[in-house]
Amino acid sequence: MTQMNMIQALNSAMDVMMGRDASVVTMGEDVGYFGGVFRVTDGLQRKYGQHRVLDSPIAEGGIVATAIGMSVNGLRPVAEIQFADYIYPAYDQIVSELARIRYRTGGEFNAPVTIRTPCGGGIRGGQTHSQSPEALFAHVCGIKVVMPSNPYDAKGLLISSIEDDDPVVFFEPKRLYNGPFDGDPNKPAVAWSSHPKGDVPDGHYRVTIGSAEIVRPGKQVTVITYGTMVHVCIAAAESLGIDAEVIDIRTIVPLDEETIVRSVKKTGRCVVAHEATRFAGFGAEILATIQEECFWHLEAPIQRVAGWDTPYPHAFEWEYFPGQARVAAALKATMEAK
Amino acid sequence: MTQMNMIQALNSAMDVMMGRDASVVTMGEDVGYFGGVFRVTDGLQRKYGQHRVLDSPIAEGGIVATAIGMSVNGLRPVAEIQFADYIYPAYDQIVSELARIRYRTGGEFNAPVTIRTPCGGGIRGGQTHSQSPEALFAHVCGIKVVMPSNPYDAKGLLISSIEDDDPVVFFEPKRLYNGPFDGDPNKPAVAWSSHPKGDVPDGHYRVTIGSAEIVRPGKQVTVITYGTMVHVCIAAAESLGIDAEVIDIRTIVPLDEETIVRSVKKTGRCVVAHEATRFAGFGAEILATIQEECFWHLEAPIQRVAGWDTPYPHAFEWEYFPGQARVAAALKATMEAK
Amino acid sequence: MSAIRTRLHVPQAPARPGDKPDFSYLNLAPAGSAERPDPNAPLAQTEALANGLVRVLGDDHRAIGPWDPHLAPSDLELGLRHMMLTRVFDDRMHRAQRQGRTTFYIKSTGEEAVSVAAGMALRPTDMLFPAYRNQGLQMVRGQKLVDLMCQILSNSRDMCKGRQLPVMYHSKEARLFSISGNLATQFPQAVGWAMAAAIKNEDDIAATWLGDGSTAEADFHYALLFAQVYRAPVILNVVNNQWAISTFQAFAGGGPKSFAARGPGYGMPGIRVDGNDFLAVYAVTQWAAERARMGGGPTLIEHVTYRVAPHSTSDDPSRYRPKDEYESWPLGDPIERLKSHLIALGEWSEEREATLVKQCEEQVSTAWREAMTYGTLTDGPQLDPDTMFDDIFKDLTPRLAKQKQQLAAERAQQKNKAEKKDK
Amino acid sequence: MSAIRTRLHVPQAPARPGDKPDFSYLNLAPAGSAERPDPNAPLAQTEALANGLVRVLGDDHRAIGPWDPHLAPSDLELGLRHMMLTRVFDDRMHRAQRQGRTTFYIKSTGEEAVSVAAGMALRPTDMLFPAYRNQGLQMVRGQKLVDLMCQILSNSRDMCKGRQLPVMYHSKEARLFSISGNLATQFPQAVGWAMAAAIKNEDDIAATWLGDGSTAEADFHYALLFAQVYRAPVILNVVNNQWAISTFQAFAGGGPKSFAARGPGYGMPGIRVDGNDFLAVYAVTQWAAERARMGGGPTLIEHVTYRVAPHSTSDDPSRYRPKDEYESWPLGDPIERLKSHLIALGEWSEEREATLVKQCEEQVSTAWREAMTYGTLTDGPQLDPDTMFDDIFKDLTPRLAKQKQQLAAERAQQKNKAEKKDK
Ligand SMILES: Cc1ncc(C[n+]2csc(CCOP(=O)(O)OP(=O)(O)O)c2C)c(N)n1
Ligand SMILES: Cc1ncc(C[n+]2csc(CCOP(=O)(O)OP(=O)(O)O)c2C)c(N)n1
Ligand SMILES: [Mg+2]
Ligand SMILES: [Mg+2]
Repeated sequence: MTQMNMIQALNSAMDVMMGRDASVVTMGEDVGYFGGVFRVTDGLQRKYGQHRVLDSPIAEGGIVATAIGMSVNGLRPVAEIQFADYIYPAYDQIVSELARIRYRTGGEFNAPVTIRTPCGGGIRGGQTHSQSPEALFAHVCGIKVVMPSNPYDAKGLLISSIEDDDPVVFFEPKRLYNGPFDGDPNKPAVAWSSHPKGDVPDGHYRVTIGSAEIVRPGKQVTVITYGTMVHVCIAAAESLGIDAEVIDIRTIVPLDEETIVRSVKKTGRCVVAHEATRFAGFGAEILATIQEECFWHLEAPIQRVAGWDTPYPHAFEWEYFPGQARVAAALKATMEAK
Repeated sequence: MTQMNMIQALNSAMDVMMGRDASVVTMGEDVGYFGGVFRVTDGLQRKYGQHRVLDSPIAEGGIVATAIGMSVNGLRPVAEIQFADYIYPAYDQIVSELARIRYRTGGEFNAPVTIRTPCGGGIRGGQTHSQSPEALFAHVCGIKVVMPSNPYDAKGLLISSIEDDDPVVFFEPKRLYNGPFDGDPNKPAVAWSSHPKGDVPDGHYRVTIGSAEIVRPGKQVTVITYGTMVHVCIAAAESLGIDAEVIDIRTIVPLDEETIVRSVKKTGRCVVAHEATRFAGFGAEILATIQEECFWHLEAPIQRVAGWDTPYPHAFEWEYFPGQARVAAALKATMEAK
Repeated sequence: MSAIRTRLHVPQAPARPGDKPDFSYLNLAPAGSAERPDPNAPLAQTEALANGLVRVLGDDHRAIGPWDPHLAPSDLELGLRHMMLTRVFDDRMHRAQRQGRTTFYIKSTGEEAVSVAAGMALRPTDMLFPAYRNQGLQMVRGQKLVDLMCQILSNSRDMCKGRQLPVMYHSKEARLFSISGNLATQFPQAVGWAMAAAIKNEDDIAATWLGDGSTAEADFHYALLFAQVYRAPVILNVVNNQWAISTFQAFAGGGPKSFAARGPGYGMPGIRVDGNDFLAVYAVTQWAAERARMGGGPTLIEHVTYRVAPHSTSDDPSRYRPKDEYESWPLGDPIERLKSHLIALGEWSEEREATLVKQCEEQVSTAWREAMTYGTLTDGPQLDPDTMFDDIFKDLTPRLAKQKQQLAAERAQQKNKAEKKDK
Repeated sequence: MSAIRTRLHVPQAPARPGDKPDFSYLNLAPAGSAERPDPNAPLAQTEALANGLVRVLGDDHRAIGPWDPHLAPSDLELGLRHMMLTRVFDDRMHRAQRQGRTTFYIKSTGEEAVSVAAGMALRPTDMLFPAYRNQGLQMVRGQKLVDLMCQILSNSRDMCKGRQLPVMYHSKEARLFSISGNLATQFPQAVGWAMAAAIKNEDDIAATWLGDGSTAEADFHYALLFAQVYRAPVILNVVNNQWAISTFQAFAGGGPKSFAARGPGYGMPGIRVDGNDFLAVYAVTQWAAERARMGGGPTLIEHVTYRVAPHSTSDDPSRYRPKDEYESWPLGDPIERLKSHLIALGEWSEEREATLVKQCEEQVSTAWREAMTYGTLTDGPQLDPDTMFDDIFKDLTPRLAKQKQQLAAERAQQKNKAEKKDK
């Protein structure tokens, strides 16, 4: 076990996988010599060579397309998209190709590509360095979608993603890279070393794709969330003194409905929270699923907490971000209903 | 008034707008000399010239990008994407640029581009000529999203879209081009001439973007739908003899919540139906909104009817398509609940 | 056309319905006139190839010049056989669509050499990323006709399990990648495959094909860029058949410069070749393969050919080009030309030709009869609809399992209903 | 580096930290040596320009050769002033970021001529689509410094209403399009703008800029393709400053061929120009503008320059290139070179230079003081957060109106809480 922040944990996952499996390669803008703008691939090129850790042209579509071709030729490429906001030039190759190759060939070909990409706000990145576009991938059948909220899960899930024979889009909430974040930008930064999930095994281990985790057990209300919002929701529940059960879904596709449904049936109340824009966001699917499965158990309307239906403005980052106040308001409304 | 099918109605909308406003131009693959693979732009190049009706390179991203530039220079371009399945190469220009220009310039610039694209299945187009990707645009703030279900609305909404100072993605359910379709592929085809909405004024008129229509009033249950499914849902309700209120939302963004909420509060039961893949589809947002706004009025869980979480297979088109049987099952479940 | 003229330049097709066909825009060159640099030659020595035209078969049906690949007559005959089979297959499948046996078909008539000669010039272990009009590659790689037909019929033996439109074949064993309905996407994928071969230090190369119109897509650019940056062992083929549905190739930028000329712009050789000249296509493919295998990197090849057929069974070309345009096409028919060459060599005759045609027809007919026993989209043995939920992921997710059940219930109920009605 | 070598070619930066800087890869040419064809010349006559290097200022600081634009000393002085103001502004803003006044800044140090000379060679009604490192264009077009600063500060007078990262300016009036955080997207937009100008039969042309690294994006390809197909009156500028963050330009395909060489591949002239030579940049821009305005279509210009500054305030280039690399840069500093030229002409002196620097510094300081009175991201007057819901659409939708109310309530509550706490 070593204390790691999320960057180190991701780096360790890459290192472990590249060490174990010669077919693992990684490519992306500035990932090679420089080690990535967030340093997730730091040191890998020195260790594994320029032929397995590739600097690439600035062409997200080309990165994903060539990664697909590599995977068809037996490699397991990990493609980095420098910011999730820049994944759209690769959208066609992801949606029309990566997600479809197994299906359209009746299972004969497959494309085990992992796409890593930092997402989310809170670093004053403005509207083009803060997006959380997971919903735009959740609707596309054929790709798994993962978003860890801590170093332990990040490493375990990245290893699982690389080993997975299906393509995975792996979102990394960049606000969590250096420490957990409870939504209050004015508080001093907290390091992962103070968090139990900052203890990370050095070697190989997996966190199962498709399994949610109850990160805070509770009885009164279920909070379903992922990414940065996990920490915000826990803090909000604790500051209100509500006995909330907080579920970190960790995987968006496939969604662990069982854990969610069991909890909501138990509590009868539910808040769904994410950082992404609210309208037609992934929260809508979570809410819809719960409504369908738990209707007769619900004692109050399910509340959604999310970013507004606007881009993420540079100046109004904290007004956009669904911080503790917004979560608390939803929790209160849910608890007070009826 | 003239009897028009949907293709003629759309063609008439283009003709009316190009005749009234010299700044309206149109471009796309095969739209010029040939008049479009579905013939929506038939005759326009002969009438308005090669400089306003442009054949384009096969580059959806380039089409949208240049349309943006044209719109910034005072034109009102109508860009055709030959099939909605091929809109993804343009996704970055739509999501990162078209949707953002007004916002990021504080309202100083705007980009009144209309993107027309045929969507939906039912024509044996297989997985790459049948998609309904509206949810992938609904989540992106800054673009309006429209999908008419009949010739009258198609013309009126297309005129409104072209006149709109905001960008619009305009989906045309291609299975409805030549006639209404109740979901049964074995029945003889029906022509629009037999449908009241096949009566279309020759000149200029508008259908308001953002307003839903109650296409069948009823008291027992609300069915919320759009596109091809409007006709399937009406037929299903009628064959079951259920007094369903069927709402054609017509506009996905902005959504006419008022009409929806009023109806569900009245009926207390609701089915949401669309042809697109179910998971994280637009139905989830409709359901979530209703759950939030009408929770205390709901007497049964809201049911979703949709395509499965698979691509649209060539051989299993009718197994994929959410036909009357699937709608009927949901209607029955909703009516029987409690 | 409207009287209002503006400064915008709009490319014009050389002839539209009612006009006299006009191919004067084509920059032709006599057979044997193009120089053949060494496959390892520096770029500057290859640049002339991008705007010239490599041709081997002369008007006298003799092979001439440095690009003559000196193939054995048996190879030429095999090439002729593959091309003939392709053409007969195309005709039969087109007819099958007209008879309502399948929903859709795409012919490659007149473009057979582009696929067949290239396919033969490569090694069986080289990986191919074809487009939808490269059925000749399937023939060269020995795909069973009945397998191709079952795919076209979406029947119970369809390799794609009913998921893809007709002609979207694949074969892992034969190293033929899955054909996509989305234009051009295979181009940079082939480059990635080739990069992986280089990373693994393996000798196989990749080859890929797309149409003139498809070069406008971003993927064409990505492919050229990545291929050149990493010197990927890949052959990038542009099949310039003059048309993209109704759109003339000038709308994709063909015109002042050839498509082959894009290559030198990125730093790689571009070769413009007579796509209807079997020997020339073979020779340039061989050259590019040698270059790639020696670590010289990618080559862009433009095959100048003509789409004799409609774009697809959904298309009626008489709406946008002269009905008789093909008759003026200056580069002839690839099958006729190879046949005449073999005859000129004294290795072929009209009788043998007639026998070949008959053999191909029989082969196709036999396969068709067998394929039909496995059903069509609407008749005979059918695929199980339950399978539509498979292969989304390696394993069925709980949600998909549930939907599978739902569909089964839906179908059971409908069957019930139908049976009740029948009583 | 690992010992395992494979056949994959990976481009190498000429020098990494610890190495001796090496610019021997640059294909240079003496000033005055490039020919100047007529702007309407056929493509073939312009092709040499793509691999040559247009330079006007000789080592003796004199203008030489056919590309000398023969500018009046007052124009040269104005150019110097714009470049100097740009540099002083950059330095001040960079410092402001270091002082925590703003979150982010991007300097254009060493690349000022690329923007300033091009901007001056165009008409004020021509439309510009800049990238984030073209602040010189803002200067040429007379944007008020205080307006630029307010944008950088995201303060109460920010033209972007706090929505964009610093440096993402725009001005409808000055015909400067909005800068995007997404690389290269402006390139085909500029082409569309130019197509519209042609459709409307208007005389204005468009010009756009992107970096060497950004040429890898699809939008670069779309731009060249559409521009050439429709002969759009547009100037496409590649600013090859050798680096894209940590990535050397060879990873974007620079190397065997210049970026300018992509132009001829698409059928348009490509010109490689000394981007640090004010006169040369002016001259080639003028040439391309003349060509575009006469209906000759687009021109691709590659400006060879060097990114002296870090990529942005978030970057530390000493991690990936020699710290002193710039000192070996063979094309000098654009400001120094123009200054020396003016001095050689007898139109300038060290004293006047010192005065100019002082004037620029004062201008910037005055503007900065004013800008700060309108607040910063965190202090002083603030934009109203309610405005974040505006301009999504022309009119507020009911849903956005509701969210606006929700935010107002959230903020009121927080204020309450804070006030309670204070008591
Ligand atoms: C991304 C995408 N856009 C549009 C289409 C529709 N489409 C199918 S074939 C075709 C024309 C292609 O022409 P070309 O590349 O020249 O190939 P050819 O058919 O001539 O062999 C078009 C526009 C598509 N399949 N994919
Ligand atoms: C689509 C997209 N991908 C990646 C980025 C991240 N990024 C910002 S600047 C940059 C380097 C650009 O280099 P270049 O084009 O050479 O311009 P320069 O900074 O040298 O002026 C990168 C990769 C981005 N902004 N947009
Ligand atoms: Mg073609
Ligand atoms: Mg650069």
